Amino acid sequence: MALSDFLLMRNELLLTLIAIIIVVAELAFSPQKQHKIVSMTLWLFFAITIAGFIPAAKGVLFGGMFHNSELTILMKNILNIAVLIVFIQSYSWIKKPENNYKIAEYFLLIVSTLIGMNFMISSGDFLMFYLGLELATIPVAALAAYDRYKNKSAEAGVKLILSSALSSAILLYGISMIYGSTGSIYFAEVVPRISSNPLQTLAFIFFFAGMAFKISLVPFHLWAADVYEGAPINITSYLSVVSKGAAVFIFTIILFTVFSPVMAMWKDVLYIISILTMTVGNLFALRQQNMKRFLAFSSIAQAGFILLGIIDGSQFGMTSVIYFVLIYVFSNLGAFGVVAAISNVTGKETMSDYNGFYRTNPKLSLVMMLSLFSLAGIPPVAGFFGKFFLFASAAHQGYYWLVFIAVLNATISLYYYLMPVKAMFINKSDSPIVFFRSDGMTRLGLLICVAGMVVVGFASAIYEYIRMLSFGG
Amino acid sequence: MNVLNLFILIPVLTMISIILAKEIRYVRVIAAIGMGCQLVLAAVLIFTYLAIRRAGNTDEMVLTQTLNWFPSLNITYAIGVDGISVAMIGLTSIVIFAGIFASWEVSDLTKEFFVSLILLSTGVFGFFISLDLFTMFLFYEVAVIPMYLLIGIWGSGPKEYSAMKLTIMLMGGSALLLVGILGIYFYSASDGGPLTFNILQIAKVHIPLVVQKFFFPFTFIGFGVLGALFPLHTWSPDGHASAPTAVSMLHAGVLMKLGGYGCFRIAMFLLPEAAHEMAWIFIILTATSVVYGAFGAIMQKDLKYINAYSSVSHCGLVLFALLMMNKTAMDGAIIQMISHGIMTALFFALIGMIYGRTHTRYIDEMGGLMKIIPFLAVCYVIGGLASLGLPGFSGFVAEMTIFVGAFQHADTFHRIVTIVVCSSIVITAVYILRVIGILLLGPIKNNNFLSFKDATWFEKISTVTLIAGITGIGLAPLWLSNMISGSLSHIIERLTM
Amino acid sequence: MLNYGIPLQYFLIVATIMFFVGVYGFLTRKNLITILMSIELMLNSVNINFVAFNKYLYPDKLQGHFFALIVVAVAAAEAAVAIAIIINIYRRFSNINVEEVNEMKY
Amino acid sequence: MIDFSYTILIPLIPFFMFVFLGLAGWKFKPMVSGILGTTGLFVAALLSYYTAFEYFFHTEKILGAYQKLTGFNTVWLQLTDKLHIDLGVLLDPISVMMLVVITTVSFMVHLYSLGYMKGDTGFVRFYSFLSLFSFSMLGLVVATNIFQMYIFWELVGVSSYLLISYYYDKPTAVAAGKKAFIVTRFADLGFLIGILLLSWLTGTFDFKTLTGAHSPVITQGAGVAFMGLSLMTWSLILVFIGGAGKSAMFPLHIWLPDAMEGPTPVSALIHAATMVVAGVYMVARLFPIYFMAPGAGAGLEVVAYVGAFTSLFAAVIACTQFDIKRVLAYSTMSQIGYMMLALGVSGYGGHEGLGFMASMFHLFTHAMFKALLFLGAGAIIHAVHSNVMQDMGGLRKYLPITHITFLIACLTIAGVPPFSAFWSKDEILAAAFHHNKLLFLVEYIVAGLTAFYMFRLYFNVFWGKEKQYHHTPHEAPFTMTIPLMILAVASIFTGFIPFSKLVTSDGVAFASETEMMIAIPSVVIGLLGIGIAWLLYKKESSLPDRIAAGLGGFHKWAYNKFYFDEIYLFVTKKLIFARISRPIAWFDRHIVDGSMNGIAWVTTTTSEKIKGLQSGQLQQYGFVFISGAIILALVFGYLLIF
Amino acid sequence: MESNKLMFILFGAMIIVFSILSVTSRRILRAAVYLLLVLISTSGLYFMLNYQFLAAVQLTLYAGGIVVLIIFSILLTSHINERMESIGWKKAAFSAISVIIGIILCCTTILQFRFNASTIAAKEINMGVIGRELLGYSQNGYALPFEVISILLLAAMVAAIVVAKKEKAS
Repeated sequence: MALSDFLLMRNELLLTLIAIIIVVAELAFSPQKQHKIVSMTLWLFFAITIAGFIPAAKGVLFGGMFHNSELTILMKNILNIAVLIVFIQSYSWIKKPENNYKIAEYFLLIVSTLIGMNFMISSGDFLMFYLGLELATIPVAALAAYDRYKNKSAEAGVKLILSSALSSAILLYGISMIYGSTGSIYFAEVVPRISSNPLQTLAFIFFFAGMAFKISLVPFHLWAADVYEGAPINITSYLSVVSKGAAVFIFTIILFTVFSPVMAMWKDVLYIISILTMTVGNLFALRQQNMKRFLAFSSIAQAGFILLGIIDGSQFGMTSVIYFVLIYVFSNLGAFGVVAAISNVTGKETMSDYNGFYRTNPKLSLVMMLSLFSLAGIPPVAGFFGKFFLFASAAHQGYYWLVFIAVLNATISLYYYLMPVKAMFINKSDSPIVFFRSDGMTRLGLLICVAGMVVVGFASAIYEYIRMLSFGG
Repeated sequence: MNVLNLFILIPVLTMISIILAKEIRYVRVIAAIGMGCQLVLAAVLIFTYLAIRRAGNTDEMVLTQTLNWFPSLNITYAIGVDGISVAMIGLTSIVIFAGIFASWEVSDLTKEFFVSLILLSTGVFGFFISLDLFTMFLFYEVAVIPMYLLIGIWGSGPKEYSAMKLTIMLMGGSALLLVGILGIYFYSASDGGPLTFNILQIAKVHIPLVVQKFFFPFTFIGFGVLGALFPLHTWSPDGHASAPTAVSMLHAGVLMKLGGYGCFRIAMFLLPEAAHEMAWIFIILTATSVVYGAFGAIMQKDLKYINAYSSVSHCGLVLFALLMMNKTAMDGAIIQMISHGIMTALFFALIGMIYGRTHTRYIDEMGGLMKIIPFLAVCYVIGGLASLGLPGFSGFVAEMTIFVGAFQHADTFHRIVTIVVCSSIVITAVYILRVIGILLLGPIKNNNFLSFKDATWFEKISTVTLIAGITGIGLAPLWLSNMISGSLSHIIERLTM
Repeated sequence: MLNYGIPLQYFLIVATIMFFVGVYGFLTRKNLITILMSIELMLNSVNINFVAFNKYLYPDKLQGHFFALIVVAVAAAEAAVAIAIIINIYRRFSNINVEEVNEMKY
Repeated sequence: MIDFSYTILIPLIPFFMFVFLGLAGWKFKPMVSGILGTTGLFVAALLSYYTAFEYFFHTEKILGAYQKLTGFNTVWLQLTDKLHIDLGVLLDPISVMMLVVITTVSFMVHLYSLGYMKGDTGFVRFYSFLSLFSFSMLGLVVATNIFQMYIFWELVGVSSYLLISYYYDKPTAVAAGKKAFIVTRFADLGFLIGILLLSWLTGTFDFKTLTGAHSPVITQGAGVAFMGLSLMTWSLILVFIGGAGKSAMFPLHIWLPDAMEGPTPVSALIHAATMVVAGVYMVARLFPIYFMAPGAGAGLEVVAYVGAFTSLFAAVIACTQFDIKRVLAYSTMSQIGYMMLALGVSGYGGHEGLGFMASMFHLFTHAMFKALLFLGAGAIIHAVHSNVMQDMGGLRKYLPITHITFLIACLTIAGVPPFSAFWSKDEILAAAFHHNKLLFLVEYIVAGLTAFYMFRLYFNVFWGKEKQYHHTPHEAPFTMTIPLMILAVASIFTGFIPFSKLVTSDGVAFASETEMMIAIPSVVIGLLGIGIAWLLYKKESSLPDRIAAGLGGFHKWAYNKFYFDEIYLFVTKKLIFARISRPIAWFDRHIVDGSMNGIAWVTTTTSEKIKGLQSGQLQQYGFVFISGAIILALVFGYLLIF
Repeated sequence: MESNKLMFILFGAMIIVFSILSVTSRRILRAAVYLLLVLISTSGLYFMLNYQFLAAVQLTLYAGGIVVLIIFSILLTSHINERMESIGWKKAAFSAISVIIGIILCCTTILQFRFNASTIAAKEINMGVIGRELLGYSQNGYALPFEVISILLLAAMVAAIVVAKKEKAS
């Protein structure tokens, strides 16, 4: 292997490097100075995010186990940006004294899961895919249980690790059948041998169930709400954005490549699942009072919308999916960022606590409103564009009734996205959350989100760029 | 630069200036100046347009400009106007101008109020100048959503409920619309060309009838919800009742017109054959709307409800006339949109002003206002007379054009329905006179009312602007009618293809 | 020569039964640790699949073999984290009954 | 040819007066505004006289017929290629005659009101509305096309509304205005539909085209279409409904008596002399098509019978009323019934068009004497501050001028020669006699009734016992008495105008002579009516009451106007409001809106119901997960085959 | 041949029986022991298939490592003689139905599918081959997974620590 081969893996390698630096730093810094790791990691990660944009060659490594292309780089960059925002947003939270002794672990675990995701996205065979998936999941369970002294956090941890183990077992069973029926674990070799016989269908469904778990599609979503609610907010936002985003990426890629011979079948599967997901996600979101749980169900419903793009199975569909995920990163992180900011200062997470919030904290409220509008798909923020293209993708295949159901669901979703807006702007409160000044990092994080939400929509160049890189199944 | 861009640019700049304004009292001045510019600009546009037409330009759209936006999907920022959109822009600028003055005294969160209001108008302006389905849809949603906050924050009564209902129903409508738009887009290549969102290009394409029939209901009902199509009008009474003055004005005056405009500019123009085949269903619905809305208004006790039902009736007439699909009726429909827009804005402005004094909107609790606040009362009477279609006001022009046009239809069904619809002029008279009788005339019911002051200067500006609009069109309708019907010929041509 | 007189399907059926017995355990056991044990059963059964396929059908490569190997390692990692979390649960809830770990619902 | 384009000024002057007084009138002293308005009308009246003079005596006749001249015309609104609404001035004998009538009476009323309305708070408003009315009425009569007529038709309606509701703090006045507007509006609906039908059939609004004697359009829509009548006939009947509403024909008459709530000069101008005859004018305007359209004869029959019935009906009621303005109102209805009847029985061209001529003639004379009656009544009311006969008596001493002029008017209406109405009524009776004996009989009886109720009124007010007055009644100021005198003179002498030379159905003059066969009996029955009234009411006696009691139910019935108000009230309040409107309002709130809310309710309820799915139990999650996967595998592996 | 069959029947039966016992036994420690037996039987199968290395790994890592870990944690969290409460019949029934359907579904599907028995010569398996492949970086080399799993193990270690470790005095 030449040096240039390593350059193909630069993102993974750099992340590993960071992981090592963090480990070393933890050992090197005295307990009182552990918090320095925070800024250090931030800067390092910032550097990596920037480095991600350096053009890289296309290539295949390890006999096909590792693929690198502009598309995967794009996906990784999106994830990097998301993680960077998460890091920025968790700045003030992680610096709290009660977290002081586990700062390094926090970053290390997130970075290692990110490594997992990167490998997963770049994987060229089921083994790497599986490994990446596990690497992206197992440490997150620990992160969910990060607040060890909170029952809910512990509960979130156990629910996540056990359900993910179940799902990965099912997924593995599916993979084993695929291996058995095709004789290879390499994607490239599997493709020509895939057809829609019952065994492979069964294998696909089991595989799909495992993936659906990660993306939190109904009926494989039940863990999500509880875990999202119990985990510390920044972990929740990481889970709902980065984890889900990465899973969506690889899911799309695998469907479009490996399972392209049975596209007709998986389109039907997705048809049903997307309707279920949107509807159930929405119906549950309607009633939520806890903001995190609320956003959890909202992100379940969003996953249903994402399927509309995947179902297209063409270049257009993939473009829409990636574009939407990019927008979703900003929107969801914006919303979570505000929830986190409020929670960090006041510890309040219930919707009724937000009553009258605009009158005391107008800026945060506006960010929240924009984020929610973006999630709901209301112009002029980017969510509108994202949703529109997703709907267009499904329509592209002639699934007009699906689009119809989806837009009706979008309308329902608008209802609950307006609930926090109503709380903040319309409802009056005797004891509103008092004015507070969030720290610079929080504001920076939110600023990036807002900028992202505004720019990504109108800047069609981004869309066109993604389209150039996307491919159809 | 294309003058049309200014219609978006000015509101945006106004919004920015408002946000940057240091003191609250500057806010409304800035808003007034901005929207004043908009009004002047609209006048300029009308003259420009007429000059262009006089110069012999017979293009379907003039002042066009196209910028590629999402090239791979052929989404463009395409703008352009014909006589109809020019007229609608004129309407919008009048109403928003009056609206600013009608909300001069908003004291709670003033900045936010004006920003939302102007954002709404931006959406409306954008909608009317767009030639691209995508941007049109975008502006449409921009116009609808500030409504939620405007009603929710500054409204009265069960405002949260109404705001939510209105938003959800309108967004439900736009959900249908979205399906329609996507359908049109993906079949815009039926003749082998590229997929396109551009209305003018789609209009050249022949979309298969089966497809048209599938998407026409989506599109038409989608816009119809906003145009208060029976039975999807119920957001309107609640929404209007709870909305603050300027919002009711803009909503009933302008936003509901988006529905009518969209119905023919998109649903009927782009799907003409389906429009022909399916019109009868909607004709029955709209005719029901007209009569039903009017009857509904008779027994209401709340001023805003009366006006809301009256809007249902009048907007039903708009859609009804559009569905008649001949030049005269459609011409009437457009005039009716403008006429009703100004008229109902006037009503809502006055209701707001009266409410601001009496703090009630129940007509039973008021009486004899003519003696106390003669200026407003007279304006109300004028509005009422315009509403019941008195000659000399715009309502008459519109209604008569519609009736005559609709009656020219060769089909007996259409003529019979027209006669049914005509009966609304009597019912309208009943509820208008009932209100005037109870509210303004008769003895003074409540002695506390004696202390009221008549209209302030800004209220006068607001109402006089609107009345000028009503009577202007009412007395000299020919130029407007010609401007509109000139542009209609392209549409009629396609509809009768 | 290769089938040792036993059809491949037998292996697969044994593995499948084992897998679903594991599932049954996951669905019914109350103790979190026993649930974890059920998961181990499932993973183990998948390994039998991989190995059997490898041996019977594609003996020229060792893909299934290595897959199984990696799965074992992953299972170990998973078990480690899971047990850590379960112990944490024990500290918080003073028991590890899965039915009582339901503070969050609806 | 004489250029008549200046005639546009006749309606425009009042219009500018209206706008000017409406916007700026409150800046002057009230009297200044009043005088301004009056002056405007005076100028308009002079212009009208000039126009009449020029038209009747200086224009060229073609084949001896007065032509329809267009003084001014402009396209106001282009509707279709063929149909356009024009605004303009059409001059022909009837419109010119109407110009004279309207401006004259209007000027009189303006003048009269300077005194009558003096000191009223809404003085300026009153004058601006009067100007508005004059403008509208003038616009109506000079309409070049049926749509212009409709436009001004609506405008007179609204001016009438505004003036009836003039005392707007009086609930009865407000209600009366509303009633007047809505009833006429309802009738206008018929008019509008009639116009639509007519224009659809003929492709034109234009009167010249529509009523040209040999116009091809007349034969359009001849086929029997609906209920045995042709479409054309239906359209004409519908148009007539509009006219019937405005002219208070049975059964759309109910608004007129109530309209007396308005100031008396208004009653004189609008509800006696001008607006209420608009229906007659309209039928006259469309007379050729009524007469000539194939199968349209039925339309004229309707006109005739409605007219006849109304005249009898109203006359009977008038005999029982005590409010002097109401008596006059019913009298007006009765007289308009005459005019309608005359049109209904008329033929076309030359002597055949006697009814037409008579109708117009009577319209003219009626305008004069009825305006006089109302203004006289106004003077009486002005003096005693009451409308009711029982409060009056012996007023002849206090109000000499009023008394004399009122007496002249009463004699006129009673058809006593040589007062004007004798001539016109005589022509009508003659026309009816030649056409239909039954109708003639009815009208003959009505003539007697008319004389009776008018003199009942006269004797009750000016003779009989003096009542206790709050202050001594005094004669009205000269601004009021001058119009009375002028109109009295007009009432006496207008009968001598040779109408058959000027205003005829086809514009061609013909010779008409008084038919003694008819004239003498009609005078006799008139005198008989007067005589009975003299017997009954000259002195206060209980005789009338006894007669009333003798008539029993019938009197009560008539006294209560045959309960028509109650029927209308029932239809509107009980049927339309309670059975249609209220249910619709309810339906909208509860069913339509309810179903929208229902959708929301279903959504939230479903949301509540399925919350058990998310039970917080890890194993349930697992169960759903596994079952989901198995079901999907079953469905896609076996049930759906690809 | 016969011995092979016999061994398979033995191991297969052991696997099935012990797994069922393992998920039904109400004594938790016994359940762990049954699990251990299942794992050992599985390694027996591997031996039978000539995958000695894997079998060894299975024994050491799985049986030796994981089960011991589990037993430790059982000791930490439960009393040895504690009998678990019986499970509700509803839950058991539903789960059983679902599981049985799953088994039937999977088995029929597997039995339907025609696996093409390989005719290619089996690859010689010895430690050398395994070692080379494990560190190979071309096709069918597993260096990358091998490295990644080390990250995974590191992460899992840290994860376990972060959840379990006590707060330092601060």
